[in-house]
Amino acid sequence: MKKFLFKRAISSAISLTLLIVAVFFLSRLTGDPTDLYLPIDASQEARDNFRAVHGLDRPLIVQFGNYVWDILHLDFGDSIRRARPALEVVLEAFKWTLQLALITMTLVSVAAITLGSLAAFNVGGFFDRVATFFSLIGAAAPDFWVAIVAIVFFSLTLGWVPTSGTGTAAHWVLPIAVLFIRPFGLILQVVRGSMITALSSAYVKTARAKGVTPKKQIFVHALRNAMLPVITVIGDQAAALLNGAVVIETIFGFPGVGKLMIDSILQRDFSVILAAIMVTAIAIFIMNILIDLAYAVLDPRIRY
Amino acid sequence: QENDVVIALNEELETVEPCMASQSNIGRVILQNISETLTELNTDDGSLMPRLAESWEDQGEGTWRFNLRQGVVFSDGSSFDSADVAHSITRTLSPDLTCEIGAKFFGGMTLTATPVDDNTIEITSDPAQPILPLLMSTLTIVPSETAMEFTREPVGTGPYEMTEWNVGQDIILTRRDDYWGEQPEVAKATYLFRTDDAVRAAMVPAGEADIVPLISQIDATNEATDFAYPNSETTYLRVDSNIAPLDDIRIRQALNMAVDRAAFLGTLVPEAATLATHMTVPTALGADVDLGVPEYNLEEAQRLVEEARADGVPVDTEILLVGRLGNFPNVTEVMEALQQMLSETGLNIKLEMVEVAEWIKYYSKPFAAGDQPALVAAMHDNNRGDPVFSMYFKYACDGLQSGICDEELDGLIADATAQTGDERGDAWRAVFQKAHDLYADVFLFHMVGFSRVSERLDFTPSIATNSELQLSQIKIK
Amino acid sequence: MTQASTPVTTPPERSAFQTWLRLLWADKLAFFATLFLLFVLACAIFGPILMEDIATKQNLRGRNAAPFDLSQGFMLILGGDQLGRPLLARLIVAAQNTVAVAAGAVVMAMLIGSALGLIAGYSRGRMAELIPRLADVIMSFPSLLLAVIVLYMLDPSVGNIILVLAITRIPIYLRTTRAEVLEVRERMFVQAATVMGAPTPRIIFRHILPMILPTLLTIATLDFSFVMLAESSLSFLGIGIQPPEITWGLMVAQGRPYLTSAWWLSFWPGLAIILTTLSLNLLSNWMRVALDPQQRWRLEIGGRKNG
Amino acid sequence: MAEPLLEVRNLSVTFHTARGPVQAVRNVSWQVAPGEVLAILGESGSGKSVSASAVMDLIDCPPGEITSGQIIYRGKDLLTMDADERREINGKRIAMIFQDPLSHLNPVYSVGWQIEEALTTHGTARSQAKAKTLELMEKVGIPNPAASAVKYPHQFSGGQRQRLMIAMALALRPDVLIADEPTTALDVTVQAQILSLLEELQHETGMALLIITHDLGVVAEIADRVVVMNAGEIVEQGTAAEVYANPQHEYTKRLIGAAPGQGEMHENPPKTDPILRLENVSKKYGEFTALGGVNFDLCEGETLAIVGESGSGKSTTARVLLRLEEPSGGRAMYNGRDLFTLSPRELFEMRRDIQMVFQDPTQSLNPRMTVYQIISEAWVIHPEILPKTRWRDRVSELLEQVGLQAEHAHRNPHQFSGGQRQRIAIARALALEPRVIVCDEAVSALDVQVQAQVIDLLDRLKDEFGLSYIFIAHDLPVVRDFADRVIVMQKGEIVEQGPVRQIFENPRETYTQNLLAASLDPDPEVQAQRRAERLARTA
Ligand SMILES: Nc1ncnc2c1ncn2[C@@H]1O[C@H](COP(=O)(O)OP(=O)(O)OP(=O)(O)O)[C@@H](O)[C@H]1O
Ligand SMILES: Nc1ncnc2c1ncn2[C@@H]1O[C@H](COP(=O)(O)OP(=O)(O)OP(=O)(O)O)[C@@H](O)[C@H]1O
Ligand SMILES: [Mg+2]
Ligand SMILES: [Mg+2]
Repeated sequence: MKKFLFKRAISSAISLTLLIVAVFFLSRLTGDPTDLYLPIDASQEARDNFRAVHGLDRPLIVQFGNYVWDILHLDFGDSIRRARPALEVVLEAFKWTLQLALITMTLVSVAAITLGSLAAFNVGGFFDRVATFFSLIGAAAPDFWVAIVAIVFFSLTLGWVPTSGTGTAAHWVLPIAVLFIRPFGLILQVVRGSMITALSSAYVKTARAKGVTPKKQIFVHALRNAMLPVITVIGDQAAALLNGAVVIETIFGFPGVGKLMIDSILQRDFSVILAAIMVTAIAIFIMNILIDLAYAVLDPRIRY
Repeated sequence: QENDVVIALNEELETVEPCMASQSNIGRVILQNISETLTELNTDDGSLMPRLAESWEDQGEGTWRFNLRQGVVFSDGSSFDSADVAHSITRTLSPDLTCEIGAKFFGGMTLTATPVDDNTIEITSDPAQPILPLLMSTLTIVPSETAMEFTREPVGTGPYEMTEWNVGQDIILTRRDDYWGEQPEVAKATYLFRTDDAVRAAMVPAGEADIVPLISQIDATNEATDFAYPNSETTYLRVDSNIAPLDDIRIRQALNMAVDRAAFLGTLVPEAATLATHMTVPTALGADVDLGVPEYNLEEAQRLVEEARADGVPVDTEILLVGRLGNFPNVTEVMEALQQMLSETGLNIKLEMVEVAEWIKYYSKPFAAGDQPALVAAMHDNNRGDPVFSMYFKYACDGLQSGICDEELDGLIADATAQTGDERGDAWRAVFQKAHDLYADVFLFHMVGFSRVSERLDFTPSIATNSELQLSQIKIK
Repeated sequence: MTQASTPVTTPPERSAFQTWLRLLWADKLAFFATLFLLFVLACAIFGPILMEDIATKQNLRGRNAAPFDLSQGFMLILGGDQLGRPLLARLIVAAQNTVAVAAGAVVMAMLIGSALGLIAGYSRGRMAELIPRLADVIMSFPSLLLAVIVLYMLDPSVGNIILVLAITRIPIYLRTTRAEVLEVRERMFVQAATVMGAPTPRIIFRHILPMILPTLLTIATLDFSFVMLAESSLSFLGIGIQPPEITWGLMVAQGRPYLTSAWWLSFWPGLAIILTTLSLNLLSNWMRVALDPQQRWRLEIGGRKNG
Repeated sequence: MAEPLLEVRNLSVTFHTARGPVQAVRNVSWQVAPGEVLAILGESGSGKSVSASAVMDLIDCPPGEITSGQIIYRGKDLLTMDADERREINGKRIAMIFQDPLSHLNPVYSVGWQIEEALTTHGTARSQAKAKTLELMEKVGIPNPAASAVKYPHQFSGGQRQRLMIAMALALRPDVLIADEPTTALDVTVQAQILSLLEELQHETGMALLIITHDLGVVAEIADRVVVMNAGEIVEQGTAAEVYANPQHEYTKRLIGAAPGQGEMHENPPKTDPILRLENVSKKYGEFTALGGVNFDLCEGETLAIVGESGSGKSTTARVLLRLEEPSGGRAMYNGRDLFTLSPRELFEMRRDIQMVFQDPTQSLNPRMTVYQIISEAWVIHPEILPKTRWRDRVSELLEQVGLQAEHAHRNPHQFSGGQRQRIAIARALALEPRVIVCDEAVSALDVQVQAQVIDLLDRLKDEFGLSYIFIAHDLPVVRDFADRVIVMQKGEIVEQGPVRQIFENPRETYTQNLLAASLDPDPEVQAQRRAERLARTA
């Protein structure tokens, strides 16, 4: 266990380094922020000056050296656009994203696992068909459709919740509801499929022979056996949310990391891109370690 | 609160630095609300009004003297004097700061500010600028203590000060008691940021916002709240006149005739937009409303192309039609329609929609299209009243975005730039005329924007709303 | 030797194809899903040849024509788009790019991802440690940045878009496969195969993969819609497929501003995406049952009842 | 006779399969009274387990279907009862010991938890349940209960798992206990211990016991009455002694005639060169030493039986030998090479030669393959054995040799009975035509008749092709009939080895002597006598 964590920490750190190196060089192949930052009619002089100020005129390898040097001093550089430390900008946004991801994934997991298991209990039954149908439609519908229709209906027509923004708990309702739908559909299907197999195994019969209630047969005996693919997919969906839900953030004016990342990419604000990747990557790496630990906890036959 | 307004902007403010106020999203919050300028452009008639400078006179040799308003205090309590102006100029033009205002309006010139006394200052430009007072309408004044780095707490002489900035969420401006001018009605303004057009528009009926400066044409359906106003943007296709077959004037004429401009109005482009004949807005100096819009005539266009073909012009060369995503509402559809219209002349037009970073490479020299003839769709914004901000870049041989190189045109531009007074207008008119005769571009529209204003307010957006939103002009019903 | 269990009736031998067809017919939803998918496939293959001209014919003055109005000809039954082009024809033509991109990306991601996952899960050597880290890296690499990088350096052709989308989808297959392999490889029948001398590929493909495939298919079918919509957001940022090329995703995205004024612009392509995804999923659910001997009776019985 | 506690009337069960319905149970009726022991004997695949499952409401409907009949418990028909009532009965009133313990234990929960659950489900407090669990585990002979309770099923030996199942079923002292082959994986001493435990319980609570078995010795030892099933029908019933002494039905006669342990023992094993030599092989699971230095030779054409108490490391020896587990030490010389150091390439060659029949047949068959695919896989892997055109015929031939039918080739493993699955596993091992087969309890789930048939087959193959067997078994009569040499294991060590006659007639070690003494005789009369003697001794 300790050995596993140690090994994982090392290999994750190496991955992170590789990731940063790759992003550093690759992102710089996509162009120069100068043209995007300065007005279109800016003189060559102003451009050269801008490059010099932001160190963009130096050879790439020197820039990289400086970057590494700064990072070692815990300085992630300044955002060109925002003229602020990039890490500060990213953490501000990540705070929102993290909350959104945690709340959403918790709700999704609970709902999808419960309903998916119930659907699997009576395959082809009414509940199964209804759950499958609606979850699939939700999962396949374009998210902005759902978002806009929800705003028009719940905010404009009914006036129950604010259209967008942050501030009160009510502001969270729609973004979470819309974010909920796709992972819910996907996870429900994975749970359902995995549970169909688990529910037909012999050990569930043993449970039945013991007089265990159907509820426990499903959620205690079969579910744990069916959980491996489920937590994997939950992890994948959570990672997607941690990387930022761009559409939702855009529509609901949610100051998360997804929109920040997109803007920074489009503006070639490299320090912010790198800081954002670093922060989300660490979050995702930690999550994956937890998931791998969960495998071993869920299934004692898996040992690392 | 009765006297509070909520304004939903389409983009988050990345900084609140006054010297970046020429960026429209920053300008809408800061310009004339927090930071004021020496002069102010009256967008209705193109005249120049006093603001922090009460008057100004040309001293000759590129030097202008400005007499500053007295009794003005900054929101941090310090009083306004000529040292502040001098510092603001240095700061805005400083190479260390790369301010947008400096790069955009003061590129290629050196300004020297010499305070004469506390309330008088002389500003000299090299080379001489006949329109220096107009340029000063862009330069935001900050106190002389302001550090030489981007500030996060803007201080200005305007009627409001920034009291809160929750990054990503909102910015709050509160009315100052010690403003030198008339007390505005609005006491507090909250700025929210919503990128999505439909959501932004919905915020007014939902009661979450009072003013939404930019809504999409499609959402502008409520006459009581939605206002259309010219937004000083002009759309056009820049033609690479140096590359065959576009170097043939018949081809350029054919392109101009092939566009059924009227068909766009009220469909993809708002009804209220007007057909463009030249690069600047109709209220700018020298604007010639009498220039004719090339008439839509497909047969004639086809004939011209055939004629050129007969003369050995390589009309079958693939011509790139480059559009920029998100440039203006419906841009993709407009470009698709243009591609079809232009193709009907018999030319070989290929549409390419690109992201802004790539588009700039097509638009500014050296052109990314290289040897391939290209038509680059662009939208030009000149709300400063004088064509000088446009014409050199767009038409001179060395102009950064110029697709044409014509000696006579170059001469006309140089002449107009140096003129002052009434002759200046005439000189510009000649430039417009020449560009028109050369079919240097395919002009499309002077665009309009839409804003939604809650019925509770008495406020009519105007052309100025594009770059600033003066809270003091908002009245409460 | 006595007869322990006698089949009461011995139905005549049927060809494998007939058997599968019967199993398919037993699940009516899956049957119609298959028909729909075949129809989409036909559109993808023949659509552009047959409809290209109709689909690109603009009519600015007749834009956003409302649906269900036959007075303007059958082609406008689903309405017209922003440029007055018939939506029906555009949907049919767009099927080609859409299917190419979605199927290409999903299939590629699934093949590569599950192959890597199998190696990572089955091998106990260095690969078991390295490959999951690769997934970590891809997972934390913003897909948009990847798209910008790849499509900046290469041009935004269908192939490159498939490449980008496929790469970003690899981790889910990789990780799911790996997790399942970790468990399945411990089962006794895998050991039995080992004892018989089954080479590793056989153990992986014949014994382990079939146990995992249903889960992978479930994910893959739902990924279809995801990839279609992701592709459209790339287009929107200028790094995906660009007009005048069309895909359903792009149509949905372009219709977005009209959601409240001309809903049909994005509704039909959205519906096409939903129906395709739904059909694929119904089919994969059917396959899960049909391929699992312990579940197959569900179809066999149903088939008898209905047949 | 007392009022019956559980009565099955005219029960018929049909399974739907792709090739039409299969009638697994036809018109079966039997009953048990309190305190009574009813044994169901019968051919493997004759519907014994299915009828028991019907009582427990464990038949999946569909694909299974109870087409007729009633199951009456204390005057109430279980088949018409609602689910809640039914649940109250399951586990508490009627409990079942499953035939195949590995698949019936939940792999992801500790065994202690699973036993506890049987108690808590029916209202025992958790703390009490914990103590009770340890007590039960102790009773069924699991070493070190406290430490074992937190282990998972895969960490136990086959016999230990079976005992855990038994503990689970006994937890609530049910009125009726259905024991489906409860002792197939148990060595005779433990078997005796378990049987007396059951008896004890019967005395205490008046429990009715329905025992499904093929072991005539067990029947003789504890059954009051016997029901004989064949092909889904009851062909004969009566008291144990009656049926043994005076079988009426043709099938019963054959069955009793096939009881092992009556034939000639193999004489003077042919002393050939050893083809396999284990030197000091050891295996540790963490701290626990499962094997502590095992040495033995296997000669060509020899049958080497390994007997010994449950959990003594028999299966571990086999698994290590086949490199399914990496050994902790030692060498295994085969053809002059150490099996433990072979490269994957060389291992592949060796795999053809040494085959194994696993102790848990269900788990060792891929559920997604048909029997045809399972058996012919051998030839896919080693194509030189048989040309593809002959596969179909050869599969049919093998199936018939192990007592199945050619048409079974299209079924999937879950459609078979426990014994049938075991035979599929044997057929698979034979398909490869190996030189050594390791049989881990390979015939333990078979009725004596099929058992005899399979053993005959193995014997014949040995003579024809010079096969060698390592035959792990606890069923001493079978060992006696089949083995040339015997190894006795205890606690991971070999305590005695020698020719079969020597071990059976002159056992040196007390452990071996005890083992032999605990062996059961199929004749109820003999068994009754032995019991009386034993009781007298203990009294
Ligand atoms: N799901 C199923 N589908 C089809 N046939 C089945 C199914 N389950 C069991 N059978 C058949 O029912 C018959 C009876 O099986 P059962 O398990 O009751 O046998 P058994 O008497 O317990 O045999 P054994 O002693 O080998 O365990 C067998 O012939 C088996 O092939
Ligand atoms: N994976 C494991 N982890 C820990 N202990 C194990 C594991 N597998 C087996 N054991 C232990 O090793 C010992 C020997 O097991 P093995 O399966 O070889 O017994 P066996 O002689 O075959 O018994 P049986 O006759 O009951 O099948 C047992 O005590 C068992 O608990
Ligand atoms: Mg059985
Ligand atoms: Mg064993």
